[in-house]
Amino acid sequence: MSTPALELSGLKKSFGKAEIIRGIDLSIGKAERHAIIGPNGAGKSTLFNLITARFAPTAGTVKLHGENLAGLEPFQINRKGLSRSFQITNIFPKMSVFENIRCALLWSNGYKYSFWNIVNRQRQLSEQADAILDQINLLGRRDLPAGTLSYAEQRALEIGITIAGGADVIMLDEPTAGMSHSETDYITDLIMKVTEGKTLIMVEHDMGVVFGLADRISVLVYGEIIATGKPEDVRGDAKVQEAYLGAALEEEH
Amino acid sequence: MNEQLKTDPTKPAQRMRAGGMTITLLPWIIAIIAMLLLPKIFTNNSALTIMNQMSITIIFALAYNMLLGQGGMLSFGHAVYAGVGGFFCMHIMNMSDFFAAMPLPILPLFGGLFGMGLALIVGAFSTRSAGTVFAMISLGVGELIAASSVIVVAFFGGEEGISGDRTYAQPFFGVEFLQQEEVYYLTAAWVIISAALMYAWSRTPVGRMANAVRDNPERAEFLGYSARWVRYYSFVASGFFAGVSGGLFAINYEILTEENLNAYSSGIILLVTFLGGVGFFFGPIIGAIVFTLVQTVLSLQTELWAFYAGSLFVATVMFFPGGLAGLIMMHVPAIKLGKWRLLIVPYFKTLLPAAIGILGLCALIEMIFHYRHGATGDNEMTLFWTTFDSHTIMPWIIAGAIAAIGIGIAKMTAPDLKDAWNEANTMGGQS
Amino acid sequence: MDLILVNLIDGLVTGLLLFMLSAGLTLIFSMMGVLNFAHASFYMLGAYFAYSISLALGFWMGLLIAPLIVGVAGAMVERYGLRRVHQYGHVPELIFTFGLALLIEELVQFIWGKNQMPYDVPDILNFTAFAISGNSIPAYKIFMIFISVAIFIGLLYVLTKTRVGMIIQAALSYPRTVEALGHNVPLIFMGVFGVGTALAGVAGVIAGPVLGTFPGMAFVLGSIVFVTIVIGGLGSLWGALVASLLIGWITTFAKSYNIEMENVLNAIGIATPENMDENMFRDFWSLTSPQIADILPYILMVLILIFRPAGLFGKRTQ
Amino acid sequence: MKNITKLGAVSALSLIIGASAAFAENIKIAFIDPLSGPFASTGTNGLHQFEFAADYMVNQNGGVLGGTNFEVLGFDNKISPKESLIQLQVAIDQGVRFIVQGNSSGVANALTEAVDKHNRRNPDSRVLFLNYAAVDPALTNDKCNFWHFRFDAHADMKMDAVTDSIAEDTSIKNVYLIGQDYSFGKAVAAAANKYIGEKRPDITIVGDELHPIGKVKDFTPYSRKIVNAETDAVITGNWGADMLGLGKSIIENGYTGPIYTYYAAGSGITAAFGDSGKGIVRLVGEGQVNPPPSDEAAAYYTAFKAKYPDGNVDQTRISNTIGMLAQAIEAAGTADDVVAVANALEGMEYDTIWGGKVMMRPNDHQAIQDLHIFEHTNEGIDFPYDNSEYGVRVIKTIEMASADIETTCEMKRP
Repeated sequence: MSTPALELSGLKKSFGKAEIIRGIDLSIGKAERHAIIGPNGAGKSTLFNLITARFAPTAGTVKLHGENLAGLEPFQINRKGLSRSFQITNIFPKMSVFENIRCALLWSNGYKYSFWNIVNRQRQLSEQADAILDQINLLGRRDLPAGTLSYAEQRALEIGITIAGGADVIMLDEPTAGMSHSETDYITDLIMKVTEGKTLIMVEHDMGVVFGLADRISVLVYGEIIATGKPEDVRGDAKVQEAYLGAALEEEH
Repeated sequence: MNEQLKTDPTKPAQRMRAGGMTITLLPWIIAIIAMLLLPKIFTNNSALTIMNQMSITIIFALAYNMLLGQGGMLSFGHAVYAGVGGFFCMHIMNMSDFFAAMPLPILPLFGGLFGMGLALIVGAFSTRSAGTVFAMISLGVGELIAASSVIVVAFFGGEEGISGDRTYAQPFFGVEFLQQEEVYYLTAAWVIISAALMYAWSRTPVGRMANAVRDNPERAEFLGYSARWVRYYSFVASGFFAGVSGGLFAINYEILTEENLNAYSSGIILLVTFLGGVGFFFGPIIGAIVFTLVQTVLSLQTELWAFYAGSLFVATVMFFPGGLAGLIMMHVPAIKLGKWRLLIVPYFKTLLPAAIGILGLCALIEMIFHYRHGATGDNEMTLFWTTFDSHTIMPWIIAGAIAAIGIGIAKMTAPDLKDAWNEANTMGGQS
Repeated sequence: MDLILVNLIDGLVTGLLLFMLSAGLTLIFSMMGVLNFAHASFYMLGAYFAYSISLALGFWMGLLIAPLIVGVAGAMVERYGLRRVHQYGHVPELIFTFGLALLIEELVQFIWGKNQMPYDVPDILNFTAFAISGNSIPAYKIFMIFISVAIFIGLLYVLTKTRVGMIIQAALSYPRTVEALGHNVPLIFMGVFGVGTALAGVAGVIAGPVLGTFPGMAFVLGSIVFVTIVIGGLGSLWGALVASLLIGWITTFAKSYNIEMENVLNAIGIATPENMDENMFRDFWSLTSPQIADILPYILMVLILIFRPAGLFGKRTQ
Repeated sequence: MKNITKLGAVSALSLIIGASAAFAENIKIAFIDPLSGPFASTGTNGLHQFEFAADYMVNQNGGVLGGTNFEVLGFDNKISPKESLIQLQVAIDQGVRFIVQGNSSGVANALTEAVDKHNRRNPDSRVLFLNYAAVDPALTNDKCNFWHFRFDAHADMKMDAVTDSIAEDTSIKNVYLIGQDYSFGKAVAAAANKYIGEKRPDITIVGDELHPIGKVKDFTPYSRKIVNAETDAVITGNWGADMLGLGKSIIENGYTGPIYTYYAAGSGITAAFGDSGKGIVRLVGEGQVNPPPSDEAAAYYTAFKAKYPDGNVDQTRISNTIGMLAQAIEAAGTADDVVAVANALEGMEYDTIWGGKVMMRPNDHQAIQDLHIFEHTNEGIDFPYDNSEYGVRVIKTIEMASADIETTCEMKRP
C-alpha cells in the first residue's frame, strides 16, 4: 500500500483541562475525498487547526505524504502541498478578486519573495489566475474588491484561493455553511470540479453535500472518531445513528 | 462613502479602486515635465528650498506608506531610519578624501544603504508581529536612538548635530552644487527615481503579498508566505528609501541634528502620510506637499498655524479617512460615468460658502488671539489684506456674520449636493 | 539605608501617579482596543482646569470639579469623535487620538498662553510631614499617595464588586459576547472613556503643582504611559499597577545612585580601553545611570516585547 | 492631479513670499526663533522686545541714514534647525540682510554655518547673523566666522562671573553641579570645574551630573542627592521647564542655600517660583533692571510695559543689539553692504542705557559687557517679572566681565 496522503496518529489537544481532541488515528489515501462529520462542538474545526499547525497538538503526530509536520509553521506546511479554507470566510477583502487568486498563485509559481518581477508583466500568471476565476465562475467579478462579493461568491473565492496554489491535499472547513439550496448545489459542483484527482478533506454539516461528495466519511464525536468508512456503511452504523444522526435530526426540528 | 458607489463593477474606475492604480506612464511624464519646469517659474531660492523640502518629505512619506498603507504596519519611530541614513551621509561628506572622489548625486544611495542596514537589524525582531507590538517596538527603538543622539556625541554630534559642505564632492559634469537650483534638480531626479522604484515595488510579488499580509496575515500564511518575512522585506525596503530621503536632507541642509531622529519627526511623517491618504500610492505625495506648505508658508502668516494644521488633521481623520487622495479618487466614478458636470454647480453652491464660512471662523480665531495677546495700543491687525481695529465691535460682527452665513448657506445647500452626488455616481439617466 | 527608604517613597509617588494615568488608559484599551494617544493631554487639561478653578474657588474645589470636567470632555470626545472614527478601524482611531493630542496642546496654548502656570501646592499641605535623616518628605507627597491609593481601591471595588464592574470585566475578555447579551456597549464605551480620562484628570490636578503646569507637560508624560501599559500587559489593571511602580522605582533609583557604565563593564570583565579620546564608544563608556534613567523604561519595554510580547500580566497580544 | 495641486500650491507660495518683498524701503531684520510650540513663550517675548526696541530706539528717533526705519519680521523656526534654514532662505529672498536669533545653540550653530556658506556662495545677497542669546562658547571660538556677532556673554564668561561670586563667599565649601545632558549643560559643568578649581581650590565639587533634557518628570531623586551631599551652592544651566522643575524640587526637599542659574527669570518662571525661591534663586546676566540704572532705562521699561503688559524686558541685550546695529549702519553709511556694517560693528564701544559699556571684541565678535549676579526677590523691585511682585535685583556686578577671555577664533575676513 502506498503512503497515505495524510496520516494522523494519537492526535490529542487540550485547552487547559478541557480535552477537545482525545486521540485520533486516521489515514486518508491519495485522491480520496474524505468528509468529517459530527455534531456541533465535536472538535472538527480544532482537528483542522491541528493538522494545519494553527494550533500545536498536545500529543500525537500529523504526517503529510509520510512526512512528520511537527514543529512546522503554517506557511511551511502549505509549501509541502497542503492547503485549507476556513469556516469563517477568510479572504483579502480590500484586494480585487483577481488579486486574491493571483496572491495564492505566487508561491507555487516560484516567485517567492522576489522584488525584481513586476507581477502585471507575468502573462502566464494572469492567465492561470483567470483560468481559476473561470473555474469558480467569478470571471465577471474579476476586478471588484473581494469584500463586496456576495456570501456565496466569497465562499467560492475562498475555495479558489485554496486550490490555486496547486496543493494536492485540500482541506475545506464547512464550505457550504450558511448557504441557500441553490448556492449549496453550486458550491458542491464546484468542489467536485476543482478537486478532481486531489485529496480532499472536508468538514461539513450538510449531509446532502457529504453523501454526494465523499468517498469515505469519518464521524467525530466528543473528540473521538467513532466510525470511518464508505458513506453507505456509515449511514447504516448503529453507533452513528444513535450518537449523531439522531441528535442532528432532533436539532433540525 | 462606499455605499455611494453604485457603478458597474466592470468599469475601469472600479479596477482602480481595487488594485491601487492602473499603470499608465502619463502621470509620470507629466510629473517629470512639471518638476523640470517648476524652477523656471519659481526662481527664488526660498521657493526652491521649499520645493526641495517637499521632495524630501515626499520620498520619506512614500517610504513610510510602504509600511502603513501597503504593509499595515504602524510605526512611531520611522524618523530614525531617515536620520541615521542622513548622519552616515554627513560623515561621508566629512571624509574629505573619499568624498572628494565621489560625485554628490550618488550620496543618497549611501544614505539608503545605511538606513536599510539599521532596518535589517531592527526589523529582525520588530516585524515578528504587526499591530500593537510592532508599533510599540518602533516607539521604543525610536526613543532609544533619539535619546542616544544627544548622549553619543562622537557619532551624532550632540544637540548641535554634525555638518558638512556638499561642494567638496567631486564635480558632477562640472556642477559643484553651489546653487539651490542645482540641488533642486538633483533632489528632483531622486524623487522621480525613488517614487518609480517604490511604485514598482508595490507591483512585485513581495509588494503584492505585503498587501495580502496587511489584509489577512493568517490567510497569507496558508498560501505559503511567512507573514513575518513579508513584513521584514517591506520594512527593510522602507528603511532604504527613508535613508535616501535622509541623504537628500544631508545634501540640502548640510547639517543633521537630533530633530532628524526624534519622536516629533516620526509623528509628523505619520501625520503627513495619513493626511495625504494611505490607500493610494500618490496619497503621501499630496500629503507631503500640503503639509510642507502649511508648515513653512502658513507659519509665515499666522502663529496659529499648528492649531489649523491640527484641526485639518483631525477633520481629515474624522470625515475623510481616505485622506486627500481618497477625496480626489472619490470623484473617479463620476468622471468615468461622464457625469461629473452634475457636481460643478452644487459644489459651487456648497463648498464656496463653506470655505468662506471657515475663513470667517479663522478670522474670529485670529481676532480673539490678537485681542488677547496683541500689544497694548497696537489694536490694528491685518487679515486678508484688510487692516482694522480689533478692539472695535464692527470687525467682530462682520467676521461672525461671514462665518454664520457661509456655514449656514453650506448647510442649506448640502442636501442638494448629496443628491447631485448620488445622481452623478449612479449609472443610467442622461449624462 | 535611610536613603533607600526615602527613594522607595519617592518612587512610590512617581509610580502611583503613573498608575492613575495608565489605569485609565489600559481600561480604555482593553474595552475599545484604542491606544489613546491623547490620554496625557487629558492629564494636562486636568491640571489647567484645576488651576483656573483654584484661582476662583481654591484648590479643593479644583480637585473636585476639574476631573469631572475632564471626564465629561473625554466622554464627549468618545461620543462625537472616536465613535465616528471607530467604523474605519483601529489605525484611524489611533491616529485620531494622535491628532487630538496635538490639537489639545494647541488649544491649551491658545487659551492659557505658553508660559508655565503658577499653580501651587495649597498652603494647608505645604509643610514637611516628616524627615528621614535630613530628607524631608513633604506632606503633599503623602497626600498624593493617599489619593492614588484611594482611587485604586475605589477602582478595584467598582470593577470587582459592582454590576457595572462585572460587565466591564466581562467586556475586557469577551467584548462581543457582552454586546450579544444586550448591554449597551456604546454607552459602556463612553462611560469607560469618560472615567479613564477623568482619572487622568485627577492625576493632572494633583501632579500639576509639583511637576509643573505647562503646555509641554502632556508630551513629557505621553509616551511613558504607553510604555507602562505595554510592560504591564495591555488590558491588565494589575499589570498597570506593577509596571507603574516598577518604572517609578527603577527611574528613582537610577537617578539616585551614580552607577557608571565604566564600572559596570569593568565588573563584568571588560577592561577600559586605552586612548579613550579616540575611541568610537567613548560616550558609551562614560554613561552614568542618571543620564539614562528616563530611557530605561523604553529599553525594558523593547526587551519585554521581544521576549514576552503579551507583557508581564497580559493575556492578549493584540 | 498631483501636478495641478503642486502648481496651484506653489503659485500661492510665491505670491505670499513675493507680497512682502514689494516694500523695500525699511531695513529688514529677520527674527528667526520659535513662535509656536513648547518654546514659543520665550520666542514671542523676544520678538516683542525686538519690535519694541526697533520702534522705540530707532524709528521714533527718525530712523537711520536720514530717515530709514527698522522693520523686525518674525519667522517661526519651531526651534528646528531645518526650519530655521528654510526660513533663513525665505528671509533672504524678502530682502533681509540682518538675521537675529537666540534660542538654542543648536539652531545658532546651524544658522552660523548656513550664513557662512550662503555668503560664500552668494556674494550679492550677503547677510549678518546677530546672535542675541545663544551662548555656546564655540560660536565665538572654533566655529566663529566674520558674519556672526554675539551680543550676549557666552557660557564660560557667565560662569566666570558666577564663580567670582561664589569665591567671595567663604561659607561655601561644597558645590553641586547639575545640568541638562547636551552641549550647553556639559559646557557649564566644564567651565564650573575649571573656574572653581582656579579660584577656590578648597571647594569640593560634591556632585557633577547631567540629566536627560526635557524628559525628567520628577526631580526629587536629584534633589535628595543634592541635599544629602550637604551642598552649600548649586550651579545649573537648566532652562525652561527643566529649570523650574529642578529648582522647585530642590527647594521643596529642604535646600536653603543659593542656586546659581543662567535662565531662571521671566517666561512665567519668576511667577512660578514666587515666594519659595526668594533669596535662593540667583541669576547671572547682563543689563541691570532693578534698581534701574538710569532714567532712560526706567523710561524704556515703563514704555515697554505700557505696550506689552504681559511681557518682560528680561533680555536687555536686545536693545543693545538694535542700538549697536543702528550705530554701525550710521557709521558705515549703508545698510546694504553688510561687510561695511560688520566692519563698523567690530570694536564698537556702545553706551548702553542699562549701565556701562558694551564692546564688540574684533577678534572673535564677542560682546564684552558688565555682568551681574541677580537675586530672585520681592524687595526693592521696581520692575517685577510675569506681573507678579517678584523680580531680580542686582547683588553683585563684574565690570567688563572676562574682557580678556581667551578665544581660539581664527577669523577669516572677506
